[in-house]
Amino acid sequence: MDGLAALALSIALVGVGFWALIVRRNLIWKLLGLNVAAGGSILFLVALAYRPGARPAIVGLGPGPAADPLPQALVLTAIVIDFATLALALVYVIFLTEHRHTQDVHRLEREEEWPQP
Amino acid sequence: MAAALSGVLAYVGCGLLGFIGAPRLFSWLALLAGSAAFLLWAPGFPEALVGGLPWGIAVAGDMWALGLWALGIVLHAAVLLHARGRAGAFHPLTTVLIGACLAAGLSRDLFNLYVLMDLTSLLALVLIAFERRPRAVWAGLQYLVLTEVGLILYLFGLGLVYGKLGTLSVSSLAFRGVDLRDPALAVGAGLLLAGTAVKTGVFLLGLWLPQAHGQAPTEVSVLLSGIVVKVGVVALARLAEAFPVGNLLVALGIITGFGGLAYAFWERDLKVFLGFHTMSQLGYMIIAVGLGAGMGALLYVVAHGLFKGLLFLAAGEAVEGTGRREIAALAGQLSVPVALSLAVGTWAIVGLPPLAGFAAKGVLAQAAPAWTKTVLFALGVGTAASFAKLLPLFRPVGKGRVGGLGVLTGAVVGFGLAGILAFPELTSWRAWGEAFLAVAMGYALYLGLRAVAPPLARFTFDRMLVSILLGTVGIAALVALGWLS
Amino acid sequence: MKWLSGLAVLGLMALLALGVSGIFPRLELPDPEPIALSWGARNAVAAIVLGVRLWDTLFEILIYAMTIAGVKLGLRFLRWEREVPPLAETPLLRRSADLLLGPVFVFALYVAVSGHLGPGGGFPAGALLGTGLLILAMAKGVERLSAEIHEPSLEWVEYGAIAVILGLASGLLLLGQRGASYFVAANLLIMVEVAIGAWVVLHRFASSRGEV
Amino acid sequence: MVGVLLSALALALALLALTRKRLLWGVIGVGAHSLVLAGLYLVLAAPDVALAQAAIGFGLVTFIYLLAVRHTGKLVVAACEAYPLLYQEGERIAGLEWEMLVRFARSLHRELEVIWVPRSEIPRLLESGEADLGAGGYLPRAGEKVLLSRPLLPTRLVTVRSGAGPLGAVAGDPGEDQLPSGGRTFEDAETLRQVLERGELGGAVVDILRLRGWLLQGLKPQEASYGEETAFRIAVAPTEPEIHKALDSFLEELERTGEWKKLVERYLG
Repeated sequence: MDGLAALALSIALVGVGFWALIVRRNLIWKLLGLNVAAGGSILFLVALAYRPGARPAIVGLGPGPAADPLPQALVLTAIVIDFATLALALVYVIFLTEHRHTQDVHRLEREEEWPQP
Repeated sequence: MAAALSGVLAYVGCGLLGFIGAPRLFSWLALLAGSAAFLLWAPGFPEALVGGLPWGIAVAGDMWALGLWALGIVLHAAVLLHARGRAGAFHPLTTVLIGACLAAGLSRDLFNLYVLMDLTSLLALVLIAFERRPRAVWAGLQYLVLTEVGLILYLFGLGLVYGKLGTLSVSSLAFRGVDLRDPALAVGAGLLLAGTAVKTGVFLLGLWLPQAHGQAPTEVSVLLSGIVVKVGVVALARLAEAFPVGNLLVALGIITGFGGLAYAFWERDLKVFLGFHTMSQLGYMIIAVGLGAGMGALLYVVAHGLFKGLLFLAAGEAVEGTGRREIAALAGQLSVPVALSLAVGTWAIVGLPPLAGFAAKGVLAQAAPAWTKTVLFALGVGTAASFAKLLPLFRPVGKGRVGGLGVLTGAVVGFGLAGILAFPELTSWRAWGEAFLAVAMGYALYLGLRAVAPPLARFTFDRMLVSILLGTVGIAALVALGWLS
Repeated sequence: MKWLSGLAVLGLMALLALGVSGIFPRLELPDPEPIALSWGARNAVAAIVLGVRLWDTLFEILIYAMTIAGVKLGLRFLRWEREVPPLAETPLLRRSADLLLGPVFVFALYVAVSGHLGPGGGFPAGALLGTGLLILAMAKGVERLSAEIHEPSLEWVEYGAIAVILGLASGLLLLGQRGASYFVAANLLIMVEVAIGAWVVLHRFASSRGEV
Repeated sequence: MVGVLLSALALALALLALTRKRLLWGVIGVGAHSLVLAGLYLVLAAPDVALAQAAIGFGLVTFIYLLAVRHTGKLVVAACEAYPLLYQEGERIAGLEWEMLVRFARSLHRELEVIWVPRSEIPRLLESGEADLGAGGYLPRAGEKVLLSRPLLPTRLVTVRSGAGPLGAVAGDPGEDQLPSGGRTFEDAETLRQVLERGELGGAVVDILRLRGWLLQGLKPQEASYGEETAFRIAVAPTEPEIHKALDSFLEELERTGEWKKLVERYLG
C-alpha cells in the first residue's frame, strides 16, 4: 500500500512540478517547480526499490526481504545532482536580476530590451 | 581498461589541480596524460564491469570511445593553443569537461551516462556564462533548465527499465532483446530516448541549442558543438543498441536535419546560424545511428566535430575582432587566416571533396538504403543553400593570428584525405559529381529563396518546455504503439 | 498555449502511469547482504556508492566540486548598490548557535564514520556540517567569521580532498583494495569536501549583499 | 499506512506551495514538502536516502532558496488606480508613484508586482502579508494597522456639491469618515465620478488632486468646502519594518538630490 501510494505520488509530483514550470513566469518559481518534479523522479526510484514489508538493506536488521539497494544508491547521486543544478541556476538567476532587473521570463525574452553587445 | 580509466582520472585530476594554480600547465599535462593513455588502449578493449557483478558499471573501449577520445584530444589541443589569454578557471573547467566527455565515450551503463550528461551540462553552463554577457547567461540558463527537464524524464525511464529487467547495462539489455510491447519497457525506452534527445539537441526537443552555442564564448562554442553534443549522440547510439528503435531515430534525424536548416537559412547572426547548423548536422548523425551505420555515424561525429570546431573558432574570432555579429555586417572585415578558415570549414560542411565532410558523407551514404540517400542529398543541398550567404565573407583584409585555427584546418584536411585513401569508393566520378551537383543546386536554391521571408515561430522558453513534453509523449507513444520500430 | 501545456502535462502523467502500471509483477531481488559483506561494509547502499559504483560517485563528487567553482565564478563580481539592512543580531541566537555547533559537529562526524555500518555517509554528513557552520556564521555575522577563515587554504583543502579521493579511487579501481578502513577514510574525505563546498556556496549567497 | 498519509501530505504541500503568490511562502512550502518526502523515504526502507534528502534536499536547498529570495524576491504592491499618481495605460503602468516605486525596487534589486485592488482592500492585504506596499493615492485613515512612509505630496480633503442628493466617497478612503449619514461609498474614484456625472449624487468627498482631475474632465461643481489637511503616502506591511526603513531613507535621498522635485514637476506641472 505504501509503495503504491509512493508510486502514484511520484507521477503526480512530476506532473505538478512541470505544470508549475510551464505556467509560472518568474524564474525562481520555475525552479521551484523543477525541484518538485525532480523530487518526483527520485521518489519513483525509491518506491521502485521498496517491496511490501521490506527492511533497509543493512546486515543485521533481522529476517525478511531487504529493499533493493541499487536504486537507493543511484538516488543519492541524483539528489546531489539536483542540488548542484539548482545552486548554479540560482546563481545565474541572481546575475540576471542584477543586470536586467527582472526575473520574468517574458520580459527576459523581449529582445529589444537587451543592451547591444 | 586500466589505461583508459586512469587516463580519465589523470585528466580530471589535472583539471582539479589547475584550480589551485598553474592552470595552463596542468591542462597541457592532462592532454599529455590523456594522449598517452589513449595510445596505450588504442586498439580498444572488450567490455568489462568496473566494480564487478552484479551492479558494476560497464565500460568498453569500442569504436565510439576511440572516436570521442580522438576528437576530444584534438579539440582540446586547439582550444589550448587558441585561448592563451583566458584567465583563471577557464582551462581547468575545459579540462574537466573534456575528461567527462572521454568518460562518456567509455560508458556503457545507463546511469553512468546520466551522471556524465549532467556533469557536461553543468560545466557547459559555467563556461557559456564565463564572460558574463547577460545574453549568454540567459541562453545558458535556459540550456540548464531544459536539459534538467530532459534528465528528469531520463531518470524516470531508467527506473522503469531497471524495475522491469533489473539491469542498467546496455549490453545485457541488448543481449536479452528488449520486447517493446511491454508498456513499462516501451515508456521507459521512450523516456530515455526523449531525455537524451533534449540533451543532444534534436529538433523540437533540444531547441535551446542554437542560442546556447551561438552566445557562448568562442572556444566554448567550439567545445560545445565539437564534443559536448556528441556525448548525446553516443548516448543515443547506446540506446539504439539496447532498444529496437532504429526507425524512430531515422525519423527524428530527418526532422532535426530539415528543421535546423529551415531556421539556419533565415538566421542573420553568424554564430547562431552556425548553432542551427550544428542542429541540422546532428540530423545526419542521428539518421546514421538509426540506420545502424556505425562507421558512417562515427566518422560523421568526428568530422563534424573538427569542421564545426573550425567554423566556430573562425566565427568567434571574426565576431570578437569586429564587434559585429550579423553576417551582412562582417563582409570584407575578416583577416586572412579567419576568412580562409571559414572558407575551409564551409567547403567541408557542404561536403565538397577532398575535405572531411566529403569523406564522412560518402561513407554514410554507402550504408544508407536508397530512399535515405535522397534525403541525405536533399540535406546536402539545403546546407549548401544556407551557407551560400557566407560568400561575401571570404574577401579577406589584413593579417591575423593562426593558432588553433591551424590545428583544426590541418585536421579537417588530413581527415578528408585519409578518408578518401581509406575508402576507395570515394574516388569515383559519381561521388565527386554528386557532391558538386548538390552545391550547385544549393546555390540555385539560395538565389530562389533569399527574397522570401516565412513566418518562423520564435522559440520562447515556455514553448520549448511544452514542445519537450509533447515531444516526449509523442516519442513514447510511437515506441509503445510499435510504429517505426 | 495554456490548454496545450495542460494537455502536455496530462499526457505525460498518463504516459508515466501507463509505464508504472507495467512494472508489476515485481522482480525477485538478489540478496544484497553477501555482496555488502564482501566489500567490508554492513550497509549495502554504502557498499554500492563507495565500492561497486565508485566510478559514478567520483563523477558525483566532481559535479559537486564544479558547482562550487561555478558559484564562486558566478557571484564573484556582483556588486550591490545598496545594502539591505542586516538581520538583528540577538544574543539568544548567538548563544544557541554556539551551543549547537559542538553537537552538530559530533553528529556529522558520527554520520560520516558510521556510514558503512548504518545509514549515513560523507554527503549528508558534509551537508549537515556546512549548514551547521552557517548557523554559527549567521549569529556571528558572516564577514567577521570569514575573516577568521583563510579562503585560499580552504580551496587547497577542498581540492586536496578530492585529489586524495581520486587517489583512493584509483587504488580501489585498479588494484582492488577494499575494507572497512577504506570506507571510513573515503567518507571522511567526502565529508570535508562537501562541508567546505556547502560553506562556500552558502557564504557566497549570503554575503554578496553584505552581512546576513 | 503511514506512507499513504505522508504521500497525501506531500502532495498537498506541493500543490499548496506551488499555487502561492508570495515567493517566500512557496519556498517554505516546498521546503516542508521535501522534509515530508524524507519521512516517506524512511517508511520506504531507505534510511540513507532519507538522511541525504533531509540534509541536502531539505537543508541545503531550502537555505539557498531563502538566501536567493532575500536578494531577489518580488515587492508586491497592492494598488488602486489614481491618475496621475499610479495608473494603467493599456498594458503599461505609469505615474509619479510608479516611477518612484520602480527606482526603489531597483535599489533593493527586487522586482515589482502590482495587484490592482479597491482602496478598501489595501490594509487587509498588507496586514495578512499578501502585499508589501500599498500605493495609488493612498491617504492614511485612522485605525489602519499599517506602517506609513514619509509624506509624498500634501493634499486636502474637499467636499464638493453639485446638486441635491446624498454625498459619495471612495470606500476605505478617509473621505468616508467625512460623509454625513446617508452617504454612499464606491469601489474607486472613477465609478464615483461617473455616478456623480449622471446626477445620481449630490456631491462627493475627495482630495484636491482627484478633484483637479475631475475638473479637467469637465465636472462643474457648484460649491466646495475644504476639510482637513493630509498627505499621500505609501503604506507598508506591518511585518516589513526593514522595507519601511529602506523606503523612508530612499525617499529622503530622492528629495535631497532634487530628483523628487523633477518628478513632481513632470507629472503635476
